[in-house]
Amino acid sequence: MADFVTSNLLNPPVLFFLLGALAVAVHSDLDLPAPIPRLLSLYLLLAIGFKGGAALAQNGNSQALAAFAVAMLLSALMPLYMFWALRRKLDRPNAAALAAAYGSVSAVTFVTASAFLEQVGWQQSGFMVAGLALMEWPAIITGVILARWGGSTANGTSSLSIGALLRESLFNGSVLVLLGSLVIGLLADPRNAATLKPFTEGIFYGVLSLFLLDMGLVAARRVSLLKKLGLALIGFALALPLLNAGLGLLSARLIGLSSGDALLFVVLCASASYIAAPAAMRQAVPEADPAIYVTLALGVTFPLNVVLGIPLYISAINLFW
Amino acid sequence: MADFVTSNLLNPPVLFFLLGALAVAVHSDLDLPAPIPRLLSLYLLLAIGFKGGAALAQNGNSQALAAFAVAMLLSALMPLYMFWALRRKLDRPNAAALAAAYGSVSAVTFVTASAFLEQVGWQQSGFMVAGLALMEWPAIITGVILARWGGSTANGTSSLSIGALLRESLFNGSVLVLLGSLVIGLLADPRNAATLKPFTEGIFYGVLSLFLLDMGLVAARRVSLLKKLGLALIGFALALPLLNAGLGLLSARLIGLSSGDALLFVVLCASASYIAAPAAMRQAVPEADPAIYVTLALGVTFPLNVVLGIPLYISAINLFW
Amino acid sequence: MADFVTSNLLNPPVLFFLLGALAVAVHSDLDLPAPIPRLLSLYLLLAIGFKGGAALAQNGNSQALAAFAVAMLLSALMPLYMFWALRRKLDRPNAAALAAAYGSVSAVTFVTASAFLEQVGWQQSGFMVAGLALMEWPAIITGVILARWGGSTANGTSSLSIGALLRESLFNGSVLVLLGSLVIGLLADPRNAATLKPFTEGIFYGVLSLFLLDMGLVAARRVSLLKKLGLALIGFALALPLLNAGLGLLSARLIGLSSGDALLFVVLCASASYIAAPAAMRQAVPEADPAIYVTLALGVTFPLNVVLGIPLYISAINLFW
Amino acid sequence: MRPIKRVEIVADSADIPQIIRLLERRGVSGYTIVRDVAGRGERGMRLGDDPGGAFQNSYLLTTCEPEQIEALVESIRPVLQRRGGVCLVTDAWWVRH
Amino acid sequence: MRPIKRVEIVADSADIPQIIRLLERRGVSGYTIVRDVAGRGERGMRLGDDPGGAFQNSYLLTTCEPEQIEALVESIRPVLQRRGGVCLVTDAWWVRH
Amino acid sequence: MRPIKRVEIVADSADIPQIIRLLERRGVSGYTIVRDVAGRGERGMRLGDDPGGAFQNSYLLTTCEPEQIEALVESIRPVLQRRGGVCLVTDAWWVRH
Ligand SMILES: Nc1ncnc2c1ncn2[C@@H]1O[C@H](COP(=O)(O)O)[C@@H](O)[C@H]1O
Ligand SMILES: Nc1ncnc2c1ncn2[C@@H]1O[C@H](COP(=O)(O)O)[C@@H](O)[C@H]1O
Ligand SMILES: Nc1ncnc2c1ncn2[C@@H]1O[C@H](COP(=O)(O)O)[C@@H](O)[C@H]1O
Ligand code: NA
Ligand code: NA
Ligand code: NA
Repeated sequence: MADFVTSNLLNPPVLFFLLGALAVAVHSDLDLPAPIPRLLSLYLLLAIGFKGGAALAQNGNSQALAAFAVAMLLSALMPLYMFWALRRKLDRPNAAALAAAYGSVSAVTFVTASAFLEQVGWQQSGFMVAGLALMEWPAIITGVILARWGGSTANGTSSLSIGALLRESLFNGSVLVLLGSLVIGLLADPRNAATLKPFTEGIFYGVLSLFLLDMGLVAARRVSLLKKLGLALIGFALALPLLNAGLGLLSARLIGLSSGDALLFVVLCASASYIAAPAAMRQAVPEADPAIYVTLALGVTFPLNVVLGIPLYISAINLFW
Repeated sequence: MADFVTSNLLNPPVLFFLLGALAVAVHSDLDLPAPIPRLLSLYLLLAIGFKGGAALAQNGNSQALAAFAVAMLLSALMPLYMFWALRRKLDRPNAAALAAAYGSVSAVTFVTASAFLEQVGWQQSGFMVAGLALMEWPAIITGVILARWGGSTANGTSSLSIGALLRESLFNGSVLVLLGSLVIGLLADPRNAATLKPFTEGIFYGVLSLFLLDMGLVAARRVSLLKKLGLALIGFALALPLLNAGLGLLSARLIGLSSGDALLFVVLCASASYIAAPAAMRQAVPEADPAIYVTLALGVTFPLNVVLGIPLYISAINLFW
Repeated sequence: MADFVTSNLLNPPVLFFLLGALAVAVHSDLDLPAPIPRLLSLYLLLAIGFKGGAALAQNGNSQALAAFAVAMLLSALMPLYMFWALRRKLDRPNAAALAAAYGSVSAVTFVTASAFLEQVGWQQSGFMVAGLALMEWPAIITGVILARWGGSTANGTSSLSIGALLRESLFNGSVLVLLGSLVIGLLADPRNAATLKPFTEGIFYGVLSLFLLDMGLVAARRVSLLKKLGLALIGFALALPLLNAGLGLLSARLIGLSSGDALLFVVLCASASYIAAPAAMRQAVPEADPAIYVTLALGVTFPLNVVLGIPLYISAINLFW
Repeated sequence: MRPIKRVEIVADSADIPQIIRLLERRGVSGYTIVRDVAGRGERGMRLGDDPGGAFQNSYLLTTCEPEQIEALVESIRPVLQRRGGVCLVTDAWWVRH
Repeated sequence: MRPIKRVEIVADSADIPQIIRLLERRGVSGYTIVRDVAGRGERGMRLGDDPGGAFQNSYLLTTCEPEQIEALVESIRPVLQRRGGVCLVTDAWWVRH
Repeated sequence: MRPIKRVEIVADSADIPQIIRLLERRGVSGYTIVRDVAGRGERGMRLGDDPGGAFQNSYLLTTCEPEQIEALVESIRPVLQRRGGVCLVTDAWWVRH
């Protein structure tokens, strides 16, 4: 375990994340002004989508379908118990939105885990990128149902139909680039895919490092907001990922995933969405406050997973596989 | 032909173009905010300019001069018949501006064709990049002459002299980067040129893909404007490229270009400018409406060439060479 | 010497710098809108920091400590004689700010010199990046002391304590990224450092070229401002770098640096800061006019060093080593 | 120059399309948008720095005839009340036409 | 604080240099420009999204003495009429000096 | 709609934090910032193009109660005098609340 923690902490992308956080702590004026972070995140989505598609094209994996089914199921169901737990502290819309964010997934956490896998030399089969795309939205649907169930939300915006909502979450820019790149990676013949390699693979860790530098800034800027949210919610934001990771671990073992794929699966379960889910929630559950669900996902759960979660989950897999 | 269409359609950059168009069709919020597209297009111009210059330095080609002369002649003369045809539907300034745009060239179409050449394994000799730079502006001069010829354009701005106009089109930012990079590629000694390769060649297809994703968004957003322009103009925007391509094909055969260079030559003739020509026209022919010439070049001719034109032209070359 | 001038002038990054200057001279509309330059400079800082750290990790050099000590000493002391000279023409705050800028260093000049070293095939040992980081701030401290010494600056802002100032200059965004990346490069194990290579090394010269294109624009735009500053100040901006370079040359010889490291050391002494020092001066010496110190550093000294200085210094080293 | 009402709105970027729809329904045919502005209001700091754009404002400037201002303001007020954002109205003169 | 006329102009980015020249000829010595703003007007949507910048607006803010406003407005009116764009004038107070 | 004072400030981006601190001390709780605007004033052209950001302006828009405007203006005037920048005050109406 300690070994994994150390090698994760010495992974350049993670170090750049910490550098970003440090910059906020020492009140540096360091900033990656808009739209630089957007460019970096578009690049990352395109690159992992394309790589995943190309990998999927080469080795169609028999476990893939099982993994996909379980992934979607978990994404759809995990919000239920989180909602139940969160209702102790939050009203219905906020509990539902937070449950949706934590049921959904974070692409950057996934990517950081995948970079870590390569570093420690574990194999991954590539189809988990599709899992990432598939786990993005079931939680959102569940979250919206929970928000409205029994609720008489009177105002206009939230009368979004499930169809419109599905579209909203599937066609969110980030999801579309990820899914589209996956399909393009699948369709492209291997020779073409190779011409993209210096872009999608060569500079990947560098761009990831730069993006995590920005994420460090963003996450650390949220820390001052955390105080207002109170200890109970911060506790939730620390506990829920671990609980979800446990569920993911169990499922990955049952499906029989390889240890590399298992880590990615567990990280998907443990991570919380701060892009797709919030975008959908702002439209579908406008009564919920983004200052709660985005702040917790970005300011607590993301750092937790990137810094400590990944080595923790890999240690657990090392133990049980 | 069908083969070429398929392999072009499975070319990642083209697929990303379609993904961008799809995003607009499904009302996704996908967007590459300014100035990201500017960065990508500057990169592309720098990279093709530099590569072209380096290629030119290595193999000074005897056909190059003939090709350059014909290219400039075509660019200068093609607006004449297009103007004549367009005058049936448009007033003098608009017909002239549109003729200028279609006589001039599109660097991104050129680059996409060049990427396609590599994919199907055809050779190109590199000097066509200089042709690209040279075909950019004769059409602009012709267009302005057509706009004013017999015209008593009374207002101040359009009294731009031909000298000023030449400067305006040669020193347009995009043209300058292209030409400048070409010269730099020519001057740099091969060992230095090699240190730039991972930048100018390695990540090239990736950046092109990202840029075409944006072009897909941009082109598709123009579709709703097309309705206002009417079927006749859309017909022009579909027919003129094909006519110009035919003329280019004939010239390329007469000069004796290799089949790879021929494709690039044809694509230059078929493509329409949406950067250099509009920039000059806005100054020199302000009476013309950019909503006509930019919309047709971006919304009709660019997609036509990128998706169908390139495989069509390559099939024709395959037949006649 | 003439040889070195030619090969420096045929170095693509330098040619792109001249292209940028040309664009301003011919009134082109070429522009790299914000925040593109910021992205490029962050990349450069990250890349040289990381490379330097990785090099430092591999060959801990015995001369490094001596070089560091002398570098910091020079940075702290050079402002003294410059201040004395500048006081003939400028009031206390402006002379102090200018002396601080010229005592501090320019990372991009350093990087261009380092690119030139690779081109002519001279070795460098990597620890000079740390020297770059270390020379950034002593001059700033000295500059502020000079500005206040005997001065009764009455207004509030300039009552910044030395501690606050040290923080201000050490935690300036650019310095932090450089230092942070250096440490990360030191900490990362070599296998991880290798995964970043295509990013930090592969595309490095390309990004540097693009950035120098922008610097050419920026520097040339300053030329019209130079007239207002007068010939005496322009003379200072040409003479001081050469004087400082001489001092650097002497020190490098005494420390016994290799010829490659010596060039970098000399370039550090000769270059003037237009990022870290101005950022600190605006806070600590608000009475000084950035139109003087930034304009001279960017519009005179930077081009001087990049175009003529580097080959001049390398010739001198060639002679004396 | 003729008198006109100048209306400026700062709101969540995601709400701008809806506000524009409401404005256009009231006959507004011209407006200007500054994207990605930062700010602080009742909903706290909005730096536009989160990767999903959940805290990003846009600034919208438009005009209307003095007699239409009441109706226009009433049409967008519900959105502002529900979603946040501010709206200022100023007297101005319109040049040209 | 003293009364002043506040002038704001939205026009094609390519026309801004000419407008500035006209303003400077009228003695205007200070202005602020917000680049790359989006908008809609008589010439339709201008998203600033075409790669050549043919549909890109800029926003310009400046001030002038009340007695000069007529002359200033007349000097730029021809550009606006020929090339499009809008201009609003507001009464304001100038702080400092 | 109720009458309010609309305050806009253009200043060096590096001075904005201090100005905000002063405004907040006066009770201002809402404002909007447009980053990286270009301009010209007494300190010459400020294109925001130098790599260190030494010539970069930001635009700040805020509001205050009519009776507080004098105090607010006096509180930021020293900064503007020392560091440059401009401040305009306009009468406006506040929608919502
Ligand atoms: N008094 C004000 N003056 C200018 N802008 C404001 C003001 N109050 C709020 N805003 C802007 O409106 C946005 C949304 O406000 P709110 O909904 O109150 O959080 C803020 O983020 C600010 O950008
Ligand atoms: N009523 C208005 N209020 C604010 N901005 C406007 C208005 N009308 C036009 N504009 C801006 O001015 C630009 C040019 O207008 P036009 O020349 O009418 O197409 C538009 O793209 C808008 O950004
Ligand atoms: N009259 C004005 N109208 C609008 N903006 C101005 C005016 N004067 C100055 N500015 C802006 O304020 C900034 C700082 O002004 P100054 O301190 O006078 O150099 C300038 O760069 C402009 O962006
Ligand atoms: Na999850
Ligand atoms: Na053409
Ligand atoms: Na120096």
